[in-house]
Amino acid sequence: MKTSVIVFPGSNCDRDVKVALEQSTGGPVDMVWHGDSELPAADLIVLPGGFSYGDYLRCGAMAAHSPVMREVVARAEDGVPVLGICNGFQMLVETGLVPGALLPNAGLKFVCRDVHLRVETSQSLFTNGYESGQVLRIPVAHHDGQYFADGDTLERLQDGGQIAFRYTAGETPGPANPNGSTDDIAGVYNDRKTVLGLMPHPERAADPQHGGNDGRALFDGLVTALS
Amino acid sequence: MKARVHISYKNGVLDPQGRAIGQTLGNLGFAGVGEVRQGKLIEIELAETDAGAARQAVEAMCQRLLANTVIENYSIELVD
Amino acid sequence: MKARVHISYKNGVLDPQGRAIGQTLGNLGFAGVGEVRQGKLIEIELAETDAGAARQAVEAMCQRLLANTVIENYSIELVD
Amino acid sequence: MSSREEQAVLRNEPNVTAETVAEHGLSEAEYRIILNLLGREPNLTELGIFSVMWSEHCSYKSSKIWLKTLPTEAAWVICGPGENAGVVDIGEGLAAIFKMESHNHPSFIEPYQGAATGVGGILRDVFTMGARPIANLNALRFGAPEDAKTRHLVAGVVAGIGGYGNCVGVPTVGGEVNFHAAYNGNILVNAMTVGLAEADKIFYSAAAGIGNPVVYVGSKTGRDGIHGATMASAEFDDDSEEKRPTVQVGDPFTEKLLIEACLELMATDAIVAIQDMGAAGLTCSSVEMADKGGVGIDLDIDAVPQREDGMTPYEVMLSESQERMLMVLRPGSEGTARAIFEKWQLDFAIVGRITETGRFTGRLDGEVVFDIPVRPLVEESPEYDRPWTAVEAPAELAPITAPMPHLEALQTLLGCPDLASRRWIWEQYDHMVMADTARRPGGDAALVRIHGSGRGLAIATDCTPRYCRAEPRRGGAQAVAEVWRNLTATGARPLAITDCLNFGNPERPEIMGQFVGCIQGMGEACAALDFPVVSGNVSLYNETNGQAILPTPAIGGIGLLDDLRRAADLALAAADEVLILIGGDDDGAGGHLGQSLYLRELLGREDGPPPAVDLAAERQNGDFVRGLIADGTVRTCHDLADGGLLVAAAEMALAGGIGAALDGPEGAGWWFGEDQGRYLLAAPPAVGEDILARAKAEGIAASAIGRTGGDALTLNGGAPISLATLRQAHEGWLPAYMSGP
Ligand SMILES: Nc1ncnc2c1ncn2[C@@H]1O[C@H](COP(=O)(O)OP(=O)(O)O)[C@@H](O)[C@H]1O
Ligand SMILES: [Mg+2]
Repeated sequence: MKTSVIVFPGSNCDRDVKVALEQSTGGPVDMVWHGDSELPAADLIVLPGGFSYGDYLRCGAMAAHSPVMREVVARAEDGVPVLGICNGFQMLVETGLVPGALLPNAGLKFVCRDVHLRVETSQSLFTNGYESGQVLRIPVAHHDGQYFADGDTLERLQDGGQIAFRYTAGETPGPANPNGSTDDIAGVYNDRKTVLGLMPHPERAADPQHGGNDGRALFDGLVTALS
Repeated sequence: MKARVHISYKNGVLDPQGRAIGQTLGNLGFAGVGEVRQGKLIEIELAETDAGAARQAVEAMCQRLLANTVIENYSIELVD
Repeated sequence: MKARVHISYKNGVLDPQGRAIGQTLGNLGFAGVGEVRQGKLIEIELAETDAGAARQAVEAMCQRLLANTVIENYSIELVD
Repeated sequence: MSSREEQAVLRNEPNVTAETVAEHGLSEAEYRIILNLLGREPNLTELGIFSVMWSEHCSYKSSKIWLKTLPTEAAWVICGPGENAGVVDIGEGLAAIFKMESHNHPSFIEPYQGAATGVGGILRDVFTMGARPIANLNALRFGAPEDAKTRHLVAGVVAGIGGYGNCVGVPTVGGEVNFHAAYNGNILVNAMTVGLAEADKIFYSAAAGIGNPVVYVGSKTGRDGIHGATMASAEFDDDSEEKRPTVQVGDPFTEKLLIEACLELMATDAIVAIQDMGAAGLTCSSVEMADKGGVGIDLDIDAVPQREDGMTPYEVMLSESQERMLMVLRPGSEGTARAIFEKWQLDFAIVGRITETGRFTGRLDGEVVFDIPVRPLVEESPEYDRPWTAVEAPAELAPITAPMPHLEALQTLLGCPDLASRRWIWEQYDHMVMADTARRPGGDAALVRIHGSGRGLAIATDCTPRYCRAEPRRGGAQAVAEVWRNLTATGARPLAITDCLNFGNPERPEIMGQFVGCIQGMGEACAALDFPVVSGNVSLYNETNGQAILPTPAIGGIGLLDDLRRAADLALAAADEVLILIGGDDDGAGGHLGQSLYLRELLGREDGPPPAVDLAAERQNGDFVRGLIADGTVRTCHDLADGGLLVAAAEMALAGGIGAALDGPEGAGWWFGEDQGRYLLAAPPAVGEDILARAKAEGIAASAIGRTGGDALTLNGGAPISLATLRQAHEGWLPAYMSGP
């Protein structure tokens, strides 16, 4: 299975997700510099976390409009699976590959801690390693993760089964929903469920030494589905 | 020529920064403070000297980069 | 009465936001873009109806909370 | 220099008068040395260069003679003090590079940007040497919570540290926070960075190679931070508002690019020498590189990338704009270097050459605008043996009466500003980015995995300023010992420390006495524990209107864990284990309460002598505990510090969600005394027996003091206090405080 991780200036979870992908795929992972004109053939494209371009205008905005993203969007439209984590999710909403927007956290502070996530459905490329309704413990680390969508969009997401993960109560301190997201939404799919954007970091819970391993099945599940 | 672009949240989008500022102003003892909204003001120096062309270019910048029209409105003002 | 407060970095203070936006506009192919500066625009609804008193109150808000005069300038505009 | 050039130097700028000399913080005696070594009057730029180079911040003029007394060597030390950061060998071909630095004054004036640029500065010190930064820590001291400014300062500093570190993508994994009225007008923000490099690929700052290009990379130079170095060396007074524009804005995005670009260039063989531009910017970096290499540097000021029009040489040379580096390249490698920096959209300019003149010269439009011999500029900088008076030893503490039952006192202590949970802080820091954080904040030391291996670094910062004020020598020793103990409590082998010595005005003999005492104590502890100082920083003049801070020698230490799976944790792991106290009390009187938090928080007193520091016992107890962890006997361990035994037991219980029943004497000293060199372990009963027997055989004080289980704490079978109540007190204070008006 061939995977590509796009590296933007200011990406900082690119290596982390590479390690998690290598662990699950066993294969090499192409690290693609945003300025490269060629995007290699890939079964999966990953947009990693970080602060692309410093996130100085709006999170993910400048990366979303960079030349390489035109190619990523074209591949996504052809059905190539795309996973956007944290800053990658912000890029996905900025390009419109998934609906909605991400606003500053309701608490107006950066939040880094474990949260609990309910897997809304196991019926996707990304979640076939989980049971529907399973609750995962995975870290978040962001300043702008408040998912926003208007009423019609929410209804469409709900009806189309496009909500991938919701924040849910668990034993960690602090509110279940760490950022005030509408309907506790932590991750959403595009309408074909080939693109997933999520705020939590599965790559930071992919190895027992991380203090939690619940993210690993996401990467393993992708391998099952794609190879 | 210089353009000033004002970007603000659309009605219906919560503006937690604005709300927090309003609350703090209240805590500080300022009375009669109603709604507070925080937006961005981006000032751009342009080589372009024709107002029509400048506005068109800035309009394109807003659409492509400066604003996210899912949640934000923008308005453009040209100076000089 | 409504006040619009524009807060921007003082001249000479680095504005990394503005710099990054300018660079990206260039990368996107917009030509003739000079310096870009990003500031904040805060809009405040006030119960006060007297312009003089309103300006004085907003001036105090800027000094105490809205602007950090170490690195920022502010300007106040009253609307209505 | 030809006479024509000399004319140019003299014509260049406004005349230097007695006032300009004074404004530059130079004494008359210092100015006479300048006249002597130049053989003429300096122009304004030259005066500026001398003033920053001879400021306390850059020249260490008051502290140098004392710093020299600190132990700096061990078999594993690759590079001690004097370079940008200290370097220690950690085996398998790797080195750990680390340092701590202060950003106190700027953070008081502009907490967000002051703290943010503090983080940026210390990161540069570490990656300059070729290391990828892998962890940040911060040691913070704020004024009393009641002080009108404190909340705003806490909020701003924490947001600034997070804002910078999170964006750069280096995890902020630990630190410490104290509150005390002595910091009301002068907070301390000390930031530490640890990085990893290949042990045979360390980059140093000594310039070499006559004719080699001197290259400037990073951000452009603006008018920001001019006089920053002199500000950091001047006492505050009420018109410090006037000095405001000297605060810089940090640009963590550019710093991230700079890290990646520098590391990419370092993988080639292009770099001869490299130095970040920190305090005193281009001046200090050029002069230090030239001096270390015994060469001269000639700068072309016009070539320096500038953000603003019309900057004078004075401004260019003294600017403290952030995110800039200076390097000397091997001839012919300019193209490779330029391509890398351009790829990362960073400025790159050849701004000078290495010369054989031994002089530091600068040209504008081809005209010489300053010309100073390098050696004397560095070596004839003043060095003071300032008078000092020893701090008078405090009177012994008379016996005290407990004002309330011990478990109630525990509840109060766990929720007091100095002991309350710091979760509100560390949740604003990305403490997991890089995916090698093996232990989240909240333990005795942070554990960071050495990427791609099963080994880890343990990292901690500590200092107990109230001890340092009462008896500086003990306080200095205690700070080093506590770091060593915190590292040991995870099972790590302590390697070396960095320090950040924050004190008041050294021109006052009593302050100098605090400084000398702390250094002496630190030195003794470093020697006894084989725990050398490899880097550090001094911040003096931390006073406002003559009110000095508590003497605060913050210590940051690192240790090595060979197998992270064996690391001990403070959280109680199971019920029905025995709790074993390792280490005895101070004087056999049942626990040392002098200068304790118990005394301060429950009785409102800050008196008595601090606990004794028995370095032999410290080492023996620590080595014993580390052995138990290394051989797999012990998995649960916590060191005793602020608040003593009962606070430590409660922290272990809260972390594990398991209660305990404790037994011991009635006196408050036993439960809350802060005697040093102690640990609390938990183990299954049979293992406990074994531990006690081994301790006895080695002559180490050890006793079983309780048993784990339930969801409450009890003392001597009395009424319990639930973990939920304790947790509420512990977790509640900081968020409640910060949400106040
Ligand atoms: N400013 C801070 N930033 C991040 N973590 C912090 C900070 N202050 C304290 N902590 C963390 O809180 C925990 C308790 O700190 P402290 O009471 O100083 O520990 P100890 O008594 O073991 O030295 C540690 O894990 C420490 O790293
Ligand atoms: Mg400890």
